[in-house]
Amino acid sequence: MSQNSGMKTMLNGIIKENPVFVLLLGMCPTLGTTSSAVNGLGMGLATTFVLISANVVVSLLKNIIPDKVRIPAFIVVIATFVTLVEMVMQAYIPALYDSLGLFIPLIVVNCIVLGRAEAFAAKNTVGKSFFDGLGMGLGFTMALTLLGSVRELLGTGKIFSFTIFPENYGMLLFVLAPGAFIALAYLILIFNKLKKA
Amino acid sequence: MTYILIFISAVFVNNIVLSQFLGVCPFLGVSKKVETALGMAGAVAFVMTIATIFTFIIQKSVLEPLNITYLQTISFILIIAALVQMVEIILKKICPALYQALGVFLRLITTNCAVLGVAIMVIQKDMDLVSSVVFAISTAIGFGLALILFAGIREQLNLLNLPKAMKGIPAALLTAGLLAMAFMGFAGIVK
Amino acid sequence: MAKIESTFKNMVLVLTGITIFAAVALGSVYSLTKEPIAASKKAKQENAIREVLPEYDRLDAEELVMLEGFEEPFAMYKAYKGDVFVGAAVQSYSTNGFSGAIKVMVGFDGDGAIINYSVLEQKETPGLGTKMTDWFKTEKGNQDIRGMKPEENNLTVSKDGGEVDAITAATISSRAFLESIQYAYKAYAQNYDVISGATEKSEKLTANEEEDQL
Amino acid sequence: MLPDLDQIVFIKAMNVVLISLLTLGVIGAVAAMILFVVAKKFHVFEDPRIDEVEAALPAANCGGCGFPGCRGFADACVKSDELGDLFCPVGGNDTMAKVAAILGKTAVVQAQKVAVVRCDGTCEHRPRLNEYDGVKHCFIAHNLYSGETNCSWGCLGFGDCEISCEFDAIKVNPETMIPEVDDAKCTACGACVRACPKLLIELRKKGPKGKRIYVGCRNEDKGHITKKACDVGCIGCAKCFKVCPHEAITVANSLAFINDDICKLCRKCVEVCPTNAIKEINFPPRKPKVEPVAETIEA
Amino acid sequence: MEKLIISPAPHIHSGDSVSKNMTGVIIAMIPALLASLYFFGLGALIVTLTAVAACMLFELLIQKYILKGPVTILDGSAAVTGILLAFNLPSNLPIWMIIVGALVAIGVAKMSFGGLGNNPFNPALVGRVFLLISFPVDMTTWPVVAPLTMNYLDAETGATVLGILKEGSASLPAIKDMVIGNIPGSIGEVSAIALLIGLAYMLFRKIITWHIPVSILLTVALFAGILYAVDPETYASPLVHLFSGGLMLGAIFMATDYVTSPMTFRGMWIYGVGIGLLTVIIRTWGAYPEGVSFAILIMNGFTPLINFYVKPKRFGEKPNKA
Amino acid sequence: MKTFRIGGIHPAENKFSAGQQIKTAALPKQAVIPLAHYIGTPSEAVVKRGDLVKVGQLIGQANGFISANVHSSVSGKVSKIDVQLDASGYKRPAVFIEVDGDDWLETIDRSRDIKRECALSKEEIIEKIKSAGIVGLGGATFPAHVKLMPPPGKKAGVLIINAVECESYLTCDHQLMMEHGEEILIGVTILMKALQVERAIIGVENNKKDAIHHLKKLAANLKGIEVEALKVRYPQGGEKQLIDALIRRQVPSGKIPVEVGAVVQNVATTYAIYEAVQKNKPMIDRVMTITGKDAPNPGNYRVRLGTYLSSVVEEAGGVPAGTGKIVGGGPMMGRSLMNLNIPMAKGSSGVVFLRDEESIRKPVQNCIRCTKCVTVCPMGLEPYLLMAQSERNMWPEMEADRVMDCIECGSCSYTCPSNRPLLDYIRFGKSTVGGIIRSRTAK
Ligand SMILES: Cc1cc2nc3c(=O)[nH]c(=O)nc-3n(C[C@H](O)[C@H](O)[C@H](O)COP(=O)(O)O)c2cc1C
Ligand SMILES: Cc1cc2nc3c(=O)[nH]c(=O)nc-3n(C[C@H](O)[C@H](O)[C@H](O)COP(=O)(O)O)c2cc1C
Ligand SMILES: Cc1cc2nc3c(=O)[nH]c(=O)nc-3n(C[C@H](O)[C@H](O)[C@H](O)COP(=O)(O)O)c2cc1C
Ligand SMILES: Cc1cc2nc3c(=O)[nH]c(=O)nc-3n(C[C@H](O)[C@H](O)[C@H](O)CO)c2cc1C
Ligand code: SF4
Ligand code: SF4
Ligand code: SF4
Ligand code: SF4
Ligand code: FES
Repeated sequence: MSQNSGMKTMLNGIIKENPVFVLLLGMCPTLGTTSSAVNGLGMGLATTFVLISANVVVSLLKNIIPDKVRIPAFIVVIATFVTLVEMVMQAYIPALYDSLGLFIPLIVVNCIVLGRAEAFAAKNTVGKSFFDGLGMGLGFTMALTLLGSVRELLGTGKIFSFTIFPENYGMLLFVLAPGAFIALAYLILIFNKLKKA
Repeated sequence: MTYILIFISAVFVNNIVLSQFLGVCPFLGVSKKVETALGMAGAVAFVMTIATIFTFIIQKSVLEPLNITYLQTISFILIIAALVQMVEIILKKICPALYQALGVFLRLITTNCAVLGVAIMVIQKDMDLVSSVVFAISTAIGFGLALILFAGIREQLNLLNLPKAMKGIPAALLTAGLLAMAFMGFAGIVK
Repeated sequence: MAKIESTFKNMVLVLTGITIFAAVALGSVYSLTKEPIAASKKAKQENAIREVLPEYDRLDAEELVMLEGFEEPFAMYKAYKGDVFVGAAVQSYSTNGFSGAIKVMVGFDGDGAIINYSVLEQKETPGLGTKMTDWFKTEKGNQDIRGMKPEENNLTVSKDGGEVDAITAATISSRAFLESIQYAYKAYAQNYDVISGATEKSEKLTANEEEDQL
Repeated sequence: MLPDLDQIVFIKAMNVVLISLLTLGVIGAVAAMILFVVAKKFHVFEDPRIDEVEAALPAANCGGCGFPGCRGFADACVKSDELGDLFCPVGGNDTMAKVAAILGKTAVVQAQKVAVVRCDGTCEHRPRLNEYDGVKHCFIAHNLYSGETNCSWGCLGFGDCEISCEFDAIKVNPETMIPEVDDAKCTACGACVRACPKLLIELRKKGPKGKRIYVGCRNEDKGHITKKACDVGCIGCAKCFKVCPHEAITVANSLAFINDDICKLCRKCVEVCPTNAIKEINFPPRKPKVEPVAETIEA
Repeated sequence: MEKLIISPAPHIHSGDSVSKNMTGVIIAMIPALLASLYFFGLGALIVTLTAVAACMLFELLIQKYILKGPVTILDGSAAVTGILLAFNLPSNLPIWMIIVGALVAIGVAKMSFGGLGNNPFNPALVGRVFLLISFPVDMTTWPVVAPLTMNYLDAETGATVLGILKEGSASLPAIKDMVIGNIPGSIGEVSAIALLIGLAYMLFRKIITWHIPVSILLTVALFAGILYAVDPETYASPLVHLFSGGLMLGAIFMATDYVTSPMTFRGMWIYGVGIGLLTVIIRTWGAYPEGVSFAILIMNGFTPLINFYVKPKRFGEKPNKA
Repeated sequence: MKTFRIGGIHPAENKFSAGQQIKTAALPKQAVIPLAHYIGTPSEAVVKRGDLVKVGQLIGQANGFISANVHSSVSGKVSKIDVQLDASGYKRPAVFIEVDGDDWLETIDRSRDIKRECALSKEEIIEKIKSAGIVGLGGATFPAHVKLMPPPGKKAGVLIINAVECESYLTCDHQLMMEHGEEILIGVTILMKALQVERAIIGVENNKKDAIHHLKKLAANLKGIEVEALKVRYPQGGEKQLIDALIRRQVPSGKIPVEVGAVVQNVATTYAIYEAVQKNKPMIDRVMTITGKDAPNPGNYRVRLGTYLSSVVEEAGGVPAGTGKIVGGGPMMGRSLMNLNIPMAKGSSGVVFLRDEESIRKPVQNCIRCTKCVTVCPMGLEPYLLMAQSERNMWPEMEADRVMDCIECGSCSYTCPSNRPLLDYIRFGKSTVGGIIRSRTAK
């Protein structure tokens, strides 16, 4: 497989089929873990890891898995990687693990992971699947980090804890649940506009 | 009394969708019509309750005694997946119309974070079985309430001429945000 | 390679295979990360203790203190530099936070004054209640509680007639936080006779039964 | 439920991996068993070919085939013995060939069609005599009265056809107030045909290179009445009927109609029409035409 | 008569228009505005003018440059939103916050959905709640009453009636002061009597019907009354509930917003009872001392469902007398 | 004072022609008598080109159950049987007669004497009404005799005379009551006999106090006839509303008045029935109002059917300058006319001139959900919703929301502060849903 098509597959995930802005998958972590840019980034990376690994393994196994047990088999694979991430994170980056909380085990049910396994990895080669996972993961990470940054900035005047304007001017709502929905609504709107342009 | 508090908390104060951010995909996806929303709410309530009972039993009688709680995620998701498939098969037979309407989303209950989330939460919160069940049902009601309210609003929006760029998901998310904001009024009623 | 057919035998075989793979992977990683996880948990605890106490080089084993009317015990760690008692860290909690329990670690010196505190766990609203992590150690107005003695100072918010400025717009969290500090002191005072000025090592007052078992 | 102490000791001695394996295995097996039983008990047969056929369809869900959505059509294809007149206008013959292949049936090849608007009563040709001030919707105006002009048959120009077209193929020209069809986009789904309250739109054979000839008028009034209302209306003079060498033209109720199955596109009729009511599309421009000498109007 | 005009019946129109209704509401708010100018002085004026100007400006800009549709700022709905937003703010709120509130009200809550008539939630309340959650400190420090004062940002502050109820730190003012408006609070809410005059005017001009205000006030009185009867120590008297906080303002001007309230009288009752119950619940047990804004927003969320299920009494459904 | 229980509006009354004596319009030179009726099947011509006809002679035979006979309103020669543009610009069959003189059939009693006694049986009365081609003059031009033959199993209990005239501007029924009150009451007794009911109520809106007074006096010694003053409220003249107002019963959705034991006839119809039964006069003329804010001589005219509206209008002073719209009928329910070259038909109750500035609709705005349309709808519908559904072709939803109940009174469009064309869209939906229902029941 050429370098080029790997790149293309990857870019596809980042822009054309961005999981958050376009496919609207994995909304829960998108909203739930983006109260700050760091959290968004962390969640994005964790998901990227699972995406890549699951994609690779699924595409490796795609021919030996009978159709009828496809879904359970995929789920087991995904759950395994998620648990791996969970344990590793707990061991080596406990702070992030604490702040992402429940959302780490929930990567299992993140619609993108299963979705990509089903829609892409089960039909493509290992290499392509890797890049697809990477692209999707990066797209997801990008979206989460962006949303996290916006929310952090509007909410507290900081980005990655780096002060942009005084906290007094921060609009607390953006750190809270409603702000997540509202910020994402406008981000998607802008993304759509840009994509069209 | 505690059960009532659990109920109020799960339905209003810490609504699973509007403040916990779980189950957002079906919340956005199956909320175009009030009728399908009702069906989905029912399906989720059913799966969520049964799943919580099963996972709770597995956790307490297998994983914990054997000291293999690290298998929690994987075994829970297996149970949920099996349950959903069962509901799907049964629904297809009993109520094909609803099955058609819910379509892929029924399958997506498997990947509905809310179900797994509740199963894990009751373990994290150290609830007993009855509280867990009450919590699961309440959460499902909270999910249903948010979903149906939201479907109502979206159905109304569909009868209006929204700006082109807002149509669809942006308007839906914005509405969800405002609804979440309204629900913040319940803050503090139950800790 | 042709796709494997969906026969019953194949299905079972493949699923079993994948399960084996999963179990092996998980089991081994679990064994590998078991230690680090425990270590990081412990490190977290220790860091908190270190943060709230002056420099020490020896820590007594954890003491569990039951207070009347509380369901859970308070853990107390006594610290020594050489043989000199430098203070004790008490892990305390309050369930009256805005959205649930608050867990803190507080350090007291031999005179019963607060050395420092660290918030271990809280679920308060970001931007409001969460400010407690720094608020009460910031030197501004009457915010700083370090150096205060719960015995002498009225450790309640000014709104309730106390000496401490509540976090703006988060009186509830502030009350809960201060409450947890007071409990910590209670646990400390009940078990350690600071008031009498005994800075020497003292015997355990409440040897908790359960402790041995655990 | 809890295993007793000896066992715990025993199990603890076992490898973590083994326990994991057993647990997962048991959970999996139990789940599989229950599922198996349930699946047996509640089995519903659905012809898997419906899905296959549906996948081969264009998913436009336009209803052009006469069934509720693509799935409805797929269902009909699978259930019927012959494909016969089952036809997906959007996908065309290619799609039908695919469907036929899936089902092992034969598809009837149908000529490609395209929508034509049988009215050319532009503002220039057809003066407006009153002003419509209701909702600008052909159906609504049609229900109220005959229209802003004296021709009660012609196009109202409010674009119900345009709204109905899912393929963006038909658009009312704001200058002429008459809709125009984009050959390239039109799939002959027929939505506009159903939408037009004046029954002006017809699906006609697309013809070689899109060439086609048709009468651009539907006015069945007597010639003099038509003439008064519109410059380019068909007055039923039957000149085209007389000149057509292939007998493709019929005239009834003061209105000519060209049968596209017979028409050989010879363009003779176009030349003789005194009112230019016959339209020719996609022909190369002709040499300057001599104006017909006199106009005879048959009452 | 150039060409005769043809259109479907009816051929005559009542002459009622959006701007007539909105102007009516603005007139109805004048007593409350005058009262607030008296009690809070300059601050009330600055806040109100800023809010109105900002709302109208944002509406203009958005309609002109973003939606690129017709500009309808003169229909008065943006002005009503502006005044009502201001009525919900303390009279010493910094100007930039008012502008943020106006942007949220008009830009997010109204124009994002396509403008007048399309918004599912009450724009002024969205603006206010956004500010309340975002700037809890500024939004809960209330200047004390100082008739005709020229103080704006540096006004002396005090606690509202509901704040006192929640914190229990001082004694309640007399009911008479609450009715007249001699209490701290947001600009438009303090004078119950002025608001009631506005209600009377709107009812007289048939701008609104009585159903929503009456059902809300009645429910609050009843529910609070029951609580008070059960335990007068813990729970405030129904009179205090009725005349404190934004209840009157909400029930009269904000719950009655056409766009976000139900379409049938039966629906209006459900809506009003819902608002009444939620208000008392939030006031009594919630974190916020005041619950009207949230109660109205929550019931706004229920409005489409109410419209969906609660239909008007159809002709032919009334029982026929024998 | 009684009125109906749901909805309603009160537009400015503008009854400029009130109190104007009924003038008899000049005989036309040519009469174009439509064979089609607003409702039901067109009649079949029974004369041919060149035939000589007399006033009152049958020229069109009823064709089907809901259809009515058509009689010549003039005497002269049939010049052709052709199509004629009707008010909506579509061609309808009509008989063209060149008028010469005024030669009436001998059977018709042209004297002005009032004939009180009627010895005919129920069946004979109905037959007479039927052969006289009487149709409802209240608007729908529904054959009057059909209503007198309730479907099997249904029994009329009360006769309701619709003398409401709730449309603004129109005064023809009012004036008819003032000038022919006695004949109308005889008509009522005839109808009571035909229906075999003991009770009749004449509902009159309270803006016609003189008519109420007049009829009350005349009815004082007649048994079973009540005259009821009603609060002025549009659309009280809608028969369902009128029944509700008078006897507090609501005709269920999709049902006809006999369902609740009522039969409704308009006053002018009643007068025509008197003339048909007692004087043998078929339906050849009617009283209509010509009016408008700027109309030179607003008044009430007795006009022969088939007269071009243009000639009647000419007689009444012509079309005033600055007229933007000419309405045939009242301004709430009437049709706007493309021109006046249309013949007078049985259903033509008036011509109203609207000024330029009144004619054009104001720009449509978003629905602000003010509930006013819901509040005024006399059928308890939700016009704002029906319109939105109609715009989006949501037919099943519209049917569920009972669009078929709409009586097209226009109260909703009249009231809407956003100038929304509610009724335009509702009619669209109603006709589409009606079509769907018909094709469903046909299956
Ligand atoms: C969404 C929301 C979050 C809140 N979070 C907190 C919090 O974290 N801590 C807290 O003490 N109060 C919190 N509050 C409560 C209010 O701010 C409450 O009015 C305040 O605690 C009491 O008042 P004061 O400090 O302004 O006197 C919250 C309220 C809401 C609605
Ligand atoms: C909205 C509406 C208003 C009506 N107004 C009147 C009216 O004012 N006077 C009247 O006689 N009929 C009116 N009608 C017609 C009556 O419903 C009914 O057709 C008539 O009274 C029956 O009598 P007829 O058959 O003799 O005309 C109205 C109908 C509708 C739908
Ligand atoms: C199809 C149809 C059938 C009717 N059948 C009867 C009937 O059998 N008996 C009757 O009294 N009225 C019948 N009506 C008359 C209506 O109830 C009503 O009087 C008529 O449509 C005129 O009313 P309007 O002017 O209010 O529209 C029928 C009407 C229609 C349209
Ligand atoms: C009776 C009445 C009450 C209103 N109340 C509000 C209100 O509470 N908040 C608001 O933003 N606009 C209000 N408006 C104005 C208008 O309806 C509002 O801007 C729309 O919600 C915007 O679509 C009101 C208008 C009327 C006629
Ligand atoms: S123009 Fe008519 S036939 Fe052609 S695609 Fe459009 S709707 Fe279908
Ligand atoms: S062709 Fe028919 S549908 Fe299209 S604009 Fe003309 S009248 Fe309307
Ligand atoms: S026209 Fe129809 S919907 Fe409108 S008010 Fe009248 S009955 Fe109701
Ligand atoms: S009257 Fe007009 S603005 Fe009011 S609800 Fe009805 S359609 Fe909407
Ligand atoms: S990510 Fe939560 S439901 Fe999809």
